Amino acid sequence: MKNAEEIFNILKDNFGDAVIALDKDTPTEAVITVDPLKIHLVGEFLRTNEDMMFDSLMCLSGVDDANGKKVKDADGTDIIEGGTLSVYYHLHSVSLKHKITLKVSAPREDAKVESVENVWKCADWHEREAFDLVGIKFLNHPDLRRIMMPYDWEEGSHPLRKDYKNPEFYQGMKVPY
Amino acid sequence: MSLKTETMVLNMGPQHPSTHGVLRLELKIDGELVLDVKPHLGYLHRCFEKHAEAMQYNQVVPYTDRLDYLAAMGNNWGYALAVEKLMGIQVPERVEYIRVIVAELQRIASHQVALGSNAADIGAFTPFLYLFRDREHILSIFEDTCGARMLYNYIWVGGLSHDIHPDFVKKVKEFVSYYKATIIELDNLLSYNKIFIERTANIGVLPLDTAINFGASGPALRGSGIPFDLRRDDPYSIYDRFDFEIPVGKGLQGQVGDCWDRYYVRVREMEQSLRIIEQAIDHIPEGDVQSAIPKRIKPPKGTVYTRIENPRGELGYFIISDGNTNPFRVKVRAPSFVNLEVLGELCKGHLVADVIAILGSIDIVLGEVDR
Amino acid sequence: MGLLDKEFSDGNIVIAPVEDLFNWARLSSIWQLGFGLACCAIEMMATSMSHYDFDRFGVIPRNTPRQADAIIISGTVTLKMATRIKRLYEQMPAPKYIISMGSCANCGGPYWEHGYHVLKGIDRVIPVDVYVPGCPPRPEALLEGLLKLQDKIRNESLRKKSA
Amino acid sequence: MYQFIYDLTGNVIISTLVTAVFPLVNVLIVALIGVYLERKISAWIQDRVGPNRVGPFGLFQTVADFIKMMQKEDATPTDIDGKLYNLAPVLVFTGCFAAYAAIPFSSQLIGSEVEVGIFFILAVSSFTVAGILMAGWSSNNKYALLGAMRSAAQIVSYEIPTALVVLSMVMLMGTLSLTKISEMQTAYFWNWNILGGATLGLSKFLLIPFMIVGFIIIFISTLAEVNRTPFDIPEAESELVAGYFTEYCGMKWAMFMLAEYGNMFAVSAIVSILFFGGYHSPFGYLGNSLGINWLIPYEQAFWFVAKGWFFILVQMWLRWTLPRLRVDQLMSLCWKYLIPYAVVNLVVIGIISLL
Repeated sequence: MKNAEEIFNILKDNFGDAVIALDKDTPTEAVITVDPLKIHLVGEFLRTNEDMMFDSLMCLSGVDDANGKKVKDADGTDIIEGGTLSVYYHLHSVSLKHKITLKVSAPREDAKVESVENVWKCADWHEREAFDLVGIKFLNHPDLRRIMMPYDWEEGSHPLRKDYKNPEFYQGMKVPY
Repeated sequence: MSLKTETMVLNMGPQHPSTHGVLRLELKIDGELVLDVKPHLGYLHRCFEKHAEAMQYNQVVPYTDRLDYLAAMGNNWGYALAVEKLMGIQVPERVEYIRVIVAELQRIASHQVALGSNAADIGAFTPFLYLFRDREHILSIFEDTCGARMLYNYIWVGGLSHDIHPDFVKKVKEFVSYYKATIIELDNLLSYNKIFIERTANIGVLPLDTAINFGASGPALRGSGIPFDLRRDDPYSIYDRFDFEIPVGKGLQGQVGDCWDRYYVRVREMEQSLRIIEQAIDHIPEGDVQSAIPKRIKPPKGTVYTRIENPRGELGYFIISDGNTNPFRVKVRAPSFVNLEVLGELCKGHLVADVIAILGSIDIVLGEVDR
Repeated sequence: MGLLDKEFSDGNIVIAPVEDLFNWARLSSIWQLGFGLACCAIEMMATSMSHYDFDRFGVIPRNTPRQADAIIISGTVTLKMATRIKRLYEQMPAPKYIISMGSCANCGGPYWEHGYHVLKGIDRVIPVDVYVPGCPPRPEALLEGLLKLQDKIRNESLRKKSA
Repeated sequence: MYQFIYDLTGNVIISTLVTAVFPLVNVLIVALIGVYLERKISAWIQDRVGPNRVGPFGLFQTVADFIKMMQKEDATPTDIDGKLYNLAPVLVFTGCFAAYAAIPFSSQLIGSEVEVGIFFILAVSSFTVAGILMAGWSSNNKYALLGAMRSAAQIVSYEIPTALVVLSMVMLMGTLSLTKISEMQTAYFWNWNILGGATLGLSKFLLIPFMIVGFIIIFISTLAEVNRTPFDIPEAESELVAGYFTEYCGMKWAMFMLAEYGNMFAVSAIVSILFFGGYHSPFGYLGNSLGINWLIPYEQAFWFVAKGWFFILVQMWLRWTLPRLRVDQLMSLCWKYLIPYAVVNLVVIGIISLL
């Protein structure tokens, strides 16, 4: 059983700059921010280290932070430029019964995060979902395809982004009400 | 002389009697032997997360009903619990007791459908109908309570939408005593049926480390032999007050973690739920169920992840609040979605008929897989 | 064609009883395509079960569209699924009927506004005979929908449809 | 029966036609009543009501189904093998229909009194396999193909234990004629083969246990031959959608259905002829005691039909109670258990009959 601060310190000792910050201000749970290109190493360490034993990835969520500039593009529709997309990892240890939340952020235009699929197998579909709905690219993922939306859905169109615009038609079917 | 053989790709679903909805499985088969299973999801992707971002906190509750539509109470509760945690609301005792009772009733109703459809997939159609017949009793209790048979919108943030019906306690007691006897009928008809055991024992064995690494939860994990139940291991609400056992797969008919174990864990879980209901039903305190409902739900900035033990496993809600009246992001960690991932692993080397049995024993609800 | 059309233009002593017999057979044995989409599918199943018993009306589920007469669209139709449903509908032999069960199948239901992947009403893809409102409709409502469909079939005609 | 009508009309063609129509009508009636009973019985087992809106007690349900199926569009999928696709239901139905020709409903009521009756039935009912394979292959549907392959393997395998049991009975009775087999188990149930046959003596009592084993083997294997649960693997609804007739609709599908219910009655008839005295009444005839001779064939027909339906009811009862076996378990049941037991049974019955 370790609390977030202890885990953060251990990670800081082992990974140095790759572990960026500990955010304790949130009312309910502390969040450790990690470098998106090192997350698989951190994950592997957390899973195998004897003090950690985070053998279960409860949840992996892709989030559009929408912290960029709101601008109008050529057609006059609102889009967001700049800012970040984030991925939250909720880890849990079945044997030691402690929990921790990791977070990585990557620039919105070209969000690349290392895949943790070979650390926790269940990340596979979660990552495909985050790719499908938010548009985060997971490096070294074995099969990064759309999962919820049809495979022939418009390229680069990710519905859970805050500036998502719905197409008028899909295969001849009217989409809006 | 050598014969040239080819593998065949068989598309099972989206319209197939045993895919429990609109799942599509792409089976690569050699004769009847399954070489590879690729599930294709998304045929019921109803954009829950987009809706949650567009609605106010209390307006999201009806949408949570429609995730796992066989266990709508649990979905309501998980969401309400997450928002309550974010806002720091303490709900009254009466509400806690009622929530526990309806959630356990819901667990029974949900397992009834799960067991029934598992049996029907294997070819025993009659137990399916018997289980649905008993499920109607629970649905009528819920109907008295909140006016809906399936999608209740009952557990609200900070309370309940209605107080219980005056007959609630009496009806629940009647049901508990009726159903305790009826479970034995199920055991006799199905659980120890020789053909049923032949079809499920030693099929789709899920080893414990694989189960944990794949994030399996609920009966799928407990069937592999670990007593991991969030009601006990990460207690929420008032579950620490009740005395109940956590059934695990013991490999009574074959290896630990086979389809029969997962099936049997569900049967025994129904008994334990009855036990919890029995302990809770006489102690519902008096009070107002709506006293803690906030007038305006506007949680502080922050993130919260709560999880509860839904009939299918660990149901998690990850909510990011930006301090507005709408959630900034709601992500549902749906147990079926994660449990389904392990299907490809389980089916390799079995026959086509086993795929159906394994899928039935994992027990998925597509509304929750696709959200 | 013209001659025969005129001959059969109104109730004919030969045609009328045959028509009645055929309509009676059709409405008495509506075999549904056994397939469910979402929440409503559970209520549809409950309708076939002991309490409500669809079989009383001669409705039994057939799993292949080739042997089905009616398709009950029970639940939310997504864009990904809509193309498949259209295909299933086309595989069914005529005469075929559609019952749209639940608000989602009728018009998109609660997903009408933000459902970027939800088809707002199955009638955008295939023709619907009976709409059953509700979210989800109770089994009684579905039975009522079936009775309405039977009423519709009762008044069908063998003759060329006028409109 | 042919002789009777020939005597009446003196015309070969008319008497042949009339004799041929009789089994057809019989198959139709069996299917109509069978489907209705199946639905009613499943409903009673499952705590339901079953069809009750179409006619009194839903009696006209299957009639309505039948008329409806006649007016369905004959939708044929593209890319099928047209000739085989159209021939398959006919062939399956023919196999079932032809078997009825040799079944003695009473001492008078028999389509054709062939001397090799049981052999004939075993032979023509194998048409079904060819028909099913054709249906599965020509449909160009993977589920249908899988179902057909399963079915072919199943029916061919289960014909062996059936044939072995039939062989032991033939050996015991010394005849292939179904009428003679029935005739030898004279009225009164203690003369039936299941209770050792009509000849008294030590062998009668020695035979009883082996007769029961033989009966169980033939009942299980005929259950498998007509594709009923727990052996309904070829059309396993929850696995293969509808098995080999997935792509069939309307009347072509109805022919498969007719053949299925027709076969159910045919195999029940064979079982009752071999073991339960065929058309003989269990407790003597009313016609004998009243001295009305013309009554006896009617009584016999009644008893025969009653026995047949009894076994159909048992088949239905099993269907709505048991789960379904898997295809490999089905084969191992046949090859590892039924066939060895049937062989041993054959040998033992042979030895006993020598005593």
